[in-house]
Amino acid sequence: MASVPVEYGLILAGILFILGLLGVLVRRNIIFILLSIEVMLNSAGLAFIAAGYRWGQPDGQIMFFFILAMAATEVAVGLALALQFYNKTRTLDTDAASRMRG
Amino acid sequence: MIMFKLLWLIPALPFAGFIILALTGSRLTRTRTAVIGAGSAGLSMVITILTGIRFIGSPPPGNAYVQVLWTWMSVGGFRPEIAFRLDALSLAMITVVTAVGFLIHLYSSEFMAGDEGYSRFFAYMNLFVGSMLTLVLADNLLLLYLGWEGVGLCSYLLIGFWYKDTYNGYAARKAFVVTRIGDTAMGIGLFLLFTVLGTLQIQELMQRALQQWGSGNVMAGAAAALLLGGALGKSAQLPLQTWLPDAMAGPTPVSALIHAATMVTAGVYLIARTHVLFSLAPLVQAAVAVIGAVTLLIAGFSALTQSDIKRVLAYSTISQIGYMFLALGVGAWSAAIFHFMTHAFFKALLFLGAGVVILGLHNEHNMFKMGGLRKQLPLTFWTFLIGAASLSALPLVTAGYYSKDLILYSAWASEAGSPLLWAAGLAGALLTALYTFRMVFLVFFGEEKTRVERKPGMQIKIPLIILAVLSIIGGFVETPASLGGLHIFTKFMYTALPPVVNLPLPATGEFILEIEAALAPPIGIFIAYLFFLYRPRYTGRLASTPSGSALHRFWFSGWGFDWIYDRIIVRPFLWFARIDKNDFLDLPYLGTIWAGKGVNRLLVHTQTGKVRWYAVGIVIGAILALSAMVFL
Amino acid sequence: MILIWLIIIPFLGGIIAWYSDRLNTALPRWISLIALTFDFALLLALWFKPGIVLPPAGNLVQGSTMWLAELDRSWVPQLGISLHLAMDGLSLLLVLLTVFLGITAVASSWTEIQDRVGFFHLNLMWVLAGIIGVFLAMDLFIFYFFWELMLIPMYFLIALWGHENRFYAAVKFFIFTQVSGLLLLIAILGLYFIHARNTGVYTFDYLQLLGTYMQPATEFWLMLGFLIAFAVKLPVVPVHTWLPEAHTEAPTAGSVILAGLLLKTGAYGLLRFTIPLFPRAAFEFAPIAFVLAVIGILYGAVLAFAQTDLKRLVAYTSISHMGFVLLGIFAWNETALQGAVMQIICHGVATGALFILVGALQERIHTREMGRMGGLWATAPRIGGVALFFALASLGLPGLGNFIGEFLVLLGSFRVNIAAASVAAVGLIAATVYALWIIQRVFHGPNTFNWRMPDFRGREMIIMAAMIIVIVWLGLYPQPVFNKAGQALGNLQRSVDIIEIAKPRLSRAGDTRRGLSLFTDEAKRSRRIGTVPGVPMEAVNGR
Amino acid sequence: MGADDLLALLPLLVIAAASVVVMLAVAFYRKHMLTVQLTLGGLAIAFISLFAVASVVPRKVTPLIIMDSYALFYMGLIFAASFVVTILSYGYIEGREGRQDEYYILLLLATLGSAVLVSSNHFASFFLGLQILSISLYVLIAYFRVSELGNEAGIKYLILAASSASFLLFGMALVYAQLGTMEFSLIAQRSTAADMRSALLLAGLILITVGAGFKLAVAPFHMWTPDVYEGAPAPVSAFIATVSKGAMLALLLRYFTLVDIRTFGPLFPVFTAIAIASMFTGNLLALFQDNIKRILAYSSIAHLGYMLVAFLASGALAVAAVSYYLIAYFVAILGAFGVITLMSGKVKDADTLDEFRGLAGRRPWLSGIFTAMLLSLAGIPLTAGFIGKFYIVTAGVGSALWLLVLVLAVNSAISLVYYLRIVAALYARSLAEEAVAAPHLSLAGGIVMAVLTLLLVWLGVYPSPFIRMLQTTVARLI
Repeated sequence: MASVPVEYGLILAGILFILGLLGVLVRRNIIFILLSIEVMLNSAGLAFIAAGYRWGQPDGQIMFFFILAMAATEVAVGLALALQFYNKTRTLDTDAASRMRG
Repeated sequence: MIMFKLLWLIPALPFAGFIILALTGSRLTRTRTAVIGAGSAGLSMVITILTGIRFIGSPPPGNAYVQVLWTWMSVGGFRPEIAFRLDALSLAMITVVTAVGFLIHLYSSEFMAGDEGYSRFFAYMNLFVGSMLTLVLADNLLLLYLGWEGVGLCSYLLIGFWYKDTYNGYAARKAFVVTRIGDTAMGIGLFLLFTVLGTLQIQELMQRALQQWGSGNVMAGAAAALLLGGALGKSAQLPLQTWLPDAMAGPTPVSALIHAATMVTAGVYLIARTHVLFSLAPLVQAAVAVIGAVTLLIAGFSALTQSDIKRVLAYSTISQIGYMFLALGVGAWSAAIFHFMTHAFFKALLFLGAGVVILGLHNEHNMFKMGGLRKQLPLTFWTFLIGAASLSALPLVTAGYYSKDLILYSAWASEAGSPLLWAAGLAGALLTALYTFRMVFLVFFGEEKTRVERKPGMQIKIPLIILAVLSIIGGFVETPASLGGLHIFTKFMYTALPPVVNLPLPATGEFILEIEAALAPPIGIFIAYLFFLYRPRYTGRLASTPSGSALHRFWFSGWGFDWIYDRIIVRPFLWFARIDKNDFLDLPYLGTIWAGKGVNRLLVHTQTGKVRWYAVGIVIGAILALSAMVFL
Repeated sequence: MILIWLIIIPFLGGIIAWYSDRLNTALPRWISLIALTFDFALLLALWFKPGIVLPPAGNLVQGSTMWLAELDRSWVPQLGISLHLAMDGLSLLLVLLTVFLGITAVASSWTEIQDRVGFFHLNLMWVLAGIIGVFLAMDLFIFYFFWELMLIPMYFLIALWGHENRFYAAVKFFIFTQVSGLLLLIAILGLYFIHARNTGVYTFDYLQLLGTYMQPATEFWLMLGFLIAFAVKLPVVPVHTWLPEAHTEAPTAGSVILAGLLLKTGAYGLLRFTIPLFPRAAFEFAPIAFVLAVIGILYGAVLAFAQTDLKRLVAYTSISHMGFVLLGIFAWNETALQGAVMQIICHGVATGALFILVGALQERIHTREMGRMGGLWATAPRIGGVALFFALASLGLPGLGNFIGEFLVLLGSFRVNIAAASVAAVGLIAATVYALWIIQRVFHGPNTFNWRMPDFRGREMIIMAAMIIVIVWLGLYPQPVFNKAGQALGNLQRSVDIIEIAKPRLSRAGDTRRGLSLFTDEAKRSRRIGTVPGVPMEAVNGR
Repeated sequence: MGADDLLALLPLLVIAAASVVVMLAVAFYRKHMLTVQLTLGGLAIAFISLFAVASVVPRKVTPLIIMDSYALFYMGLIFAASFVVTILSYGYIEGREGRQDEYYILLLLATLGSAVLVSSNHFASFFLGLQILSISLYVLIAYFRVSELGNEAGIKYLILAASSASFLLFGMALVYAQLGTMEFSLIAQRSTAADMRSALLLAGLILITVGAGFKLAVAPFHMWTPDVYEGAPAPVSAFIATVSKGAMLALLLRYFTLVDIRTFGPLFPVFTAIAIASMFTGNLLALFQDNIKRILAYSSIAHLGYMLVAFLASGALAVAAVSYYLIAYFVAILGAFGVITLMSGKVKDADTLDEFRGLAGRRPWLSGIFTAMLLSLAGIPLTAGFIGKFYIVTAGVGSALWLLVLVLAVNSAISLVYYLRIVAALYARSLAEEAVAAPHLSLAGGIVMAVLTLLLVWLGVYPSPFIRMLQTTVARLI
């Protein structure tokens, strides 16, 4: 198997991270924001795997498992809150969630 | 010595009177108030006279007696004492102060009878007498300074005695502030003297000055100049004379006691006391003479144009003190004190007489509304006339003649004298006679214009008579060579003050000078008769010409000094006070507050409540931190 | 132990007063009065304790012989903090002043404060406790502790019982003092670490920190930290602007304590800490201090005259008077120092009295605006007379205590800086202007508004009489005070002399040029000596 | 993994077990009082177990966890704070509609997460602890469905916390990629040896800083704080302000005592900038705020800035200073939120300034306590905050961080404006007497507040024992 340089993996992860981040910044719909966060988390996971691959350790992959689990709980809670939010405001626009300010 | 041991009682008695009156307030009856007020001054006078007799009878060793009461303080080598010194100079002063003071107290007990502030008046008067005596008796300059400020305070309190009138308050403050300018100079003088010579005890100071400083020494000059500053303020000499005419706002007895007889001459006393310093600083001493000469002329001209009888007397006082300064300036210390004494008698007399007139005419001060009063107030007229004659230095019969003649003679003959000074003095003598008799003619001669409502009683008459007598005989203790050559007063003074150093002058020269000095007053009186009694219209016509009226206004306003001071000192001060009322040094702090508020408003705008914006914040932070990595 | 009791008595008194409020509103006043009287008695006992004989010149008095009373307990040994309280003549005088003015403050609020009486007295007593602590602390941490401690109750006094603009004034006061206080803390810590680096001993103890050697630049910055803190309190122009607000808005008792005591803590700090701890830097700074002092004297006086609010006017006079104190302290010779102490005491009493007067007037006619007054003498001659007396004290009339203070300050500083002393003397004229203006505007002139009001009666006359007696006593026979302060001041001067800075200064009176060259020589010499440069061993190991 | 290892893990195990026990109890017998008692019991046992553990420390349990006196100290602090929060929550929740007992499970889990954080020695445990804490908090913030603000706050916190967690993770990945280890001690060793200017390493560290900065709510990662504090139930706000921040700070402190922050090129200036920005932002934002919860949020931003000053000073003195400050801060913030909790009704928290105006007249004791807490936050003598501030400045001056110390001084003064504003409002005359009939004060709540106040004064008047304790525990880290 031809070895892929670690940097490539990291750069890919970086690009994914920035894409996810842009999603968080640009989208207003909560669901999409949650999705974008998933992308960011997974990009971090990818970076871990790339790094683990560089050192030939399983640690990176283990971290990825942690990240997966964490992302799942986060989405679970996040969707519940989004639902509640929708019930109250009849919208999923996060900008509507700005009653507290100043 | 037992008599001397009572020395402290002389100032203490009036102080005690003050304290009693201040504490009891208006609860005492008027009679009791008067008894305490005048009584304490009278008792003080009695002790003074007894002490004086004893002093002349058997002088203490060194011709001086010092009584130390307690050590005021002792700090870093500075060790002033509360101590009184009795010598010829102070004895002469306290005699005049207590005697005139008592007479005026007596006069006031009737004069002020209708006033609601009766006890307050006597309290202040007693405080004044006490302070004045402290000033005169003080053995060191700090205690002298205490008395000095004390009399200034009383002057303030009494000028503004009728406090409900705002103008009186203004006049009082003006007096205090202007004199305090001089006092501050004097204070700095004290710092200088102590710093360089290490003591403020007067005799020791003089000795050390003699030892450490030669004639013309800069330090001596500075010290003398600074003390002179104090004297100028207190004695209303150029350029600090402006307060005295306004000080006439006070009750007339106050003008008589404080602003004629005693306090205003404190400057003369101070210079005489510290004459050693002035001798060491010929330049400053010359300045004293010149200031005296100029002042006596300027004030004389101003007196000529006044319509308020008390202001005439006030300018006259300035002018007469000018004579005393002239005397001091030429080194005729005793002559100055001699003139102080006679001046105290006749000027107090004139003021008291004027007071009777004013009281009789319902507080009328304008001489042009008076006239022909000699029939209605005969005693007042005659005593006033005596006083006027004495002030004009009418030859031979008046005290004023002898003292003024001595000054004029010294101005010519003294080492430090000069014909110019003499000429100024002579011109002043003529002027004095002119304005004095202008006043006499306007008030007591001519047609009767008003009725006198209130005639003086005994308490007023007695002081008038006594002072009239003193105004005549007071001069016979010192006569020129051609008139018997009595030198009782100066000889006595020589135990405390050095004699004047005269250039050798032929006896005929002295005689010629005397003739000239004797001629000036009658000429002045004649001119006054001409212009104000015989042909008053001349004056009116003269005053209505453009230059005449301008000159009249110029003299009337006291040579424009008030105007200048108002422009260069008072107004800038008020202007600054007005614009800076809210303290512009606070602006930077207010600016900080505004900046804080501004930043707060800005930051509050960042808290939009929108989650995406918050995320932007995090990203910006991350970018900044990462770029720091690149750049650092 | 007596020292800690001096602090604890008002502290506890305050708490009890707070509680007693529920039973009866007069009770807090009596409790405060009793507590303070008790303190006063303790102080009198200390006053009559025999004095200390100074050892021959050049020697620093060491250890317990230096103090009238001392307490030294370890507090936070880990950081070198100890509860070190000590009293010498200077502290005694200032604590006496504190308690005296405290009593007058309680008495003067007797009828003025009707609202939350207990809490008022709690704050009042705690301020006093804090101030006493400041005057007694000999450990820099403890000093800072009390320094900050007195602020909060003062804040409450202003913010809760003050006048119209009270919150602004209170916060402004607090912020000024807090910022400067933190600078002080920073400087204290700087000194602490430098001392530790020099000797390996971590301590905040004043006596051990005395004579700490440091680089001139360092010394200057640390001195500045101390100076600014005290300058704000004093206050020195241009950091004075908190004062008019605070004084004007505070209730009478608050103004009395502010003007009479809080400002004095600044002066005390300069005297006790700034100059002895950093003599070289302080003397280098002296010319600037003189300029600031003179500006303060004149500027304060002019602005006092400019005011129309009577209380604000009196407040500005404090700035002017404190200028003399600054001048005296930096002149640093016995005459000037004694003058400064005298000025501190007399200004405290006289200005306190003026504030009580203003408070009494406000209670009667509900205004402080001078434009609304006039001719009050006729209706209240006693108030007028007393006001006149204190106005005269304020303008420095000889025979009254303030004159002694100002005269000695000027006399002493004249030796050091002729120009400064001379210009400062002009302040006396300006003082005349504003003092007489008060009398004119309030008591003289026509009674345009037809005020009718009750004159001073029993309680008020007693307070005033006591204050008048003190001022006259100090004006005519101030020696007892000089004797008390002399020993302490002498010691302070010696602690500076030992660093051999002041010696050439004293021997050549009038020479103001002593300066850089001297310092550098000294520094070189110290370095040669070795281990703890600039510090004689007994000063380090003394205690 | 031997018995000693298990013993060393005892506190964590106890908390974990407690959460399970509470869950089971809630499942079988739902009674509020019992739930609370079990929670408190769990926390108390965990706290006591710290003393048992003290005999086996320091000990590394797996590469993930290190139990040393430092960790124990902070766990103690966290457990004590959670204990207080639990008691406050009881009064707050009691009487509310619906089933509320699950709240305590989440609280225990959040505590567990924090405890893991302070004992973490590895990115994995760091991450796990953080997420246990965060996810529990998402729910806790939005726990009471009657509160509309709660939901909003929960969403905001979730989105931002998850985003910042990804920053953190990405940063960890980069560091790992560079150094090949995720263990702190090894990172410290290798990073001193490895190229310190490596872009990968530094970028990783900075991204980690971003993630941590979010949790600490330092500028410019602070913007969520006021909204979340305001929306969350008062006890939860207290928990976020204290436990969550404290745990993260403890972790940072641990890491940066291993490596000298000054050697990492830009890291020191970055932290300096963060500290200064936090102080100014927090204080200036709070100036004219009328909502007390928001004021406390802003003030907590500033306080973190203060602590960063000492943090940057580094050294034994600095660690002790931060720790002391943290204790003082915990006490004061818990006390302040405690007062808000006690004042709050069942629908809306009492958090506007108007609700507190004139409180001194109605509830003298409560307002006295609140005053003490606020003054402590302002750093006034006789309170813990004074010694804390003094300690911090000492650390700063000791390391010659003049700029930071001066900024601290200025900010300390600015902060007075809003603290005193609240205090003045407390003692002002009431606007109207009818204003809010104050709710009944529960006994437990009262006792807790009294204890906190006493502690506050004790810390302020006689700090010596605490300082000694810090020197024997925390400072051993060095």
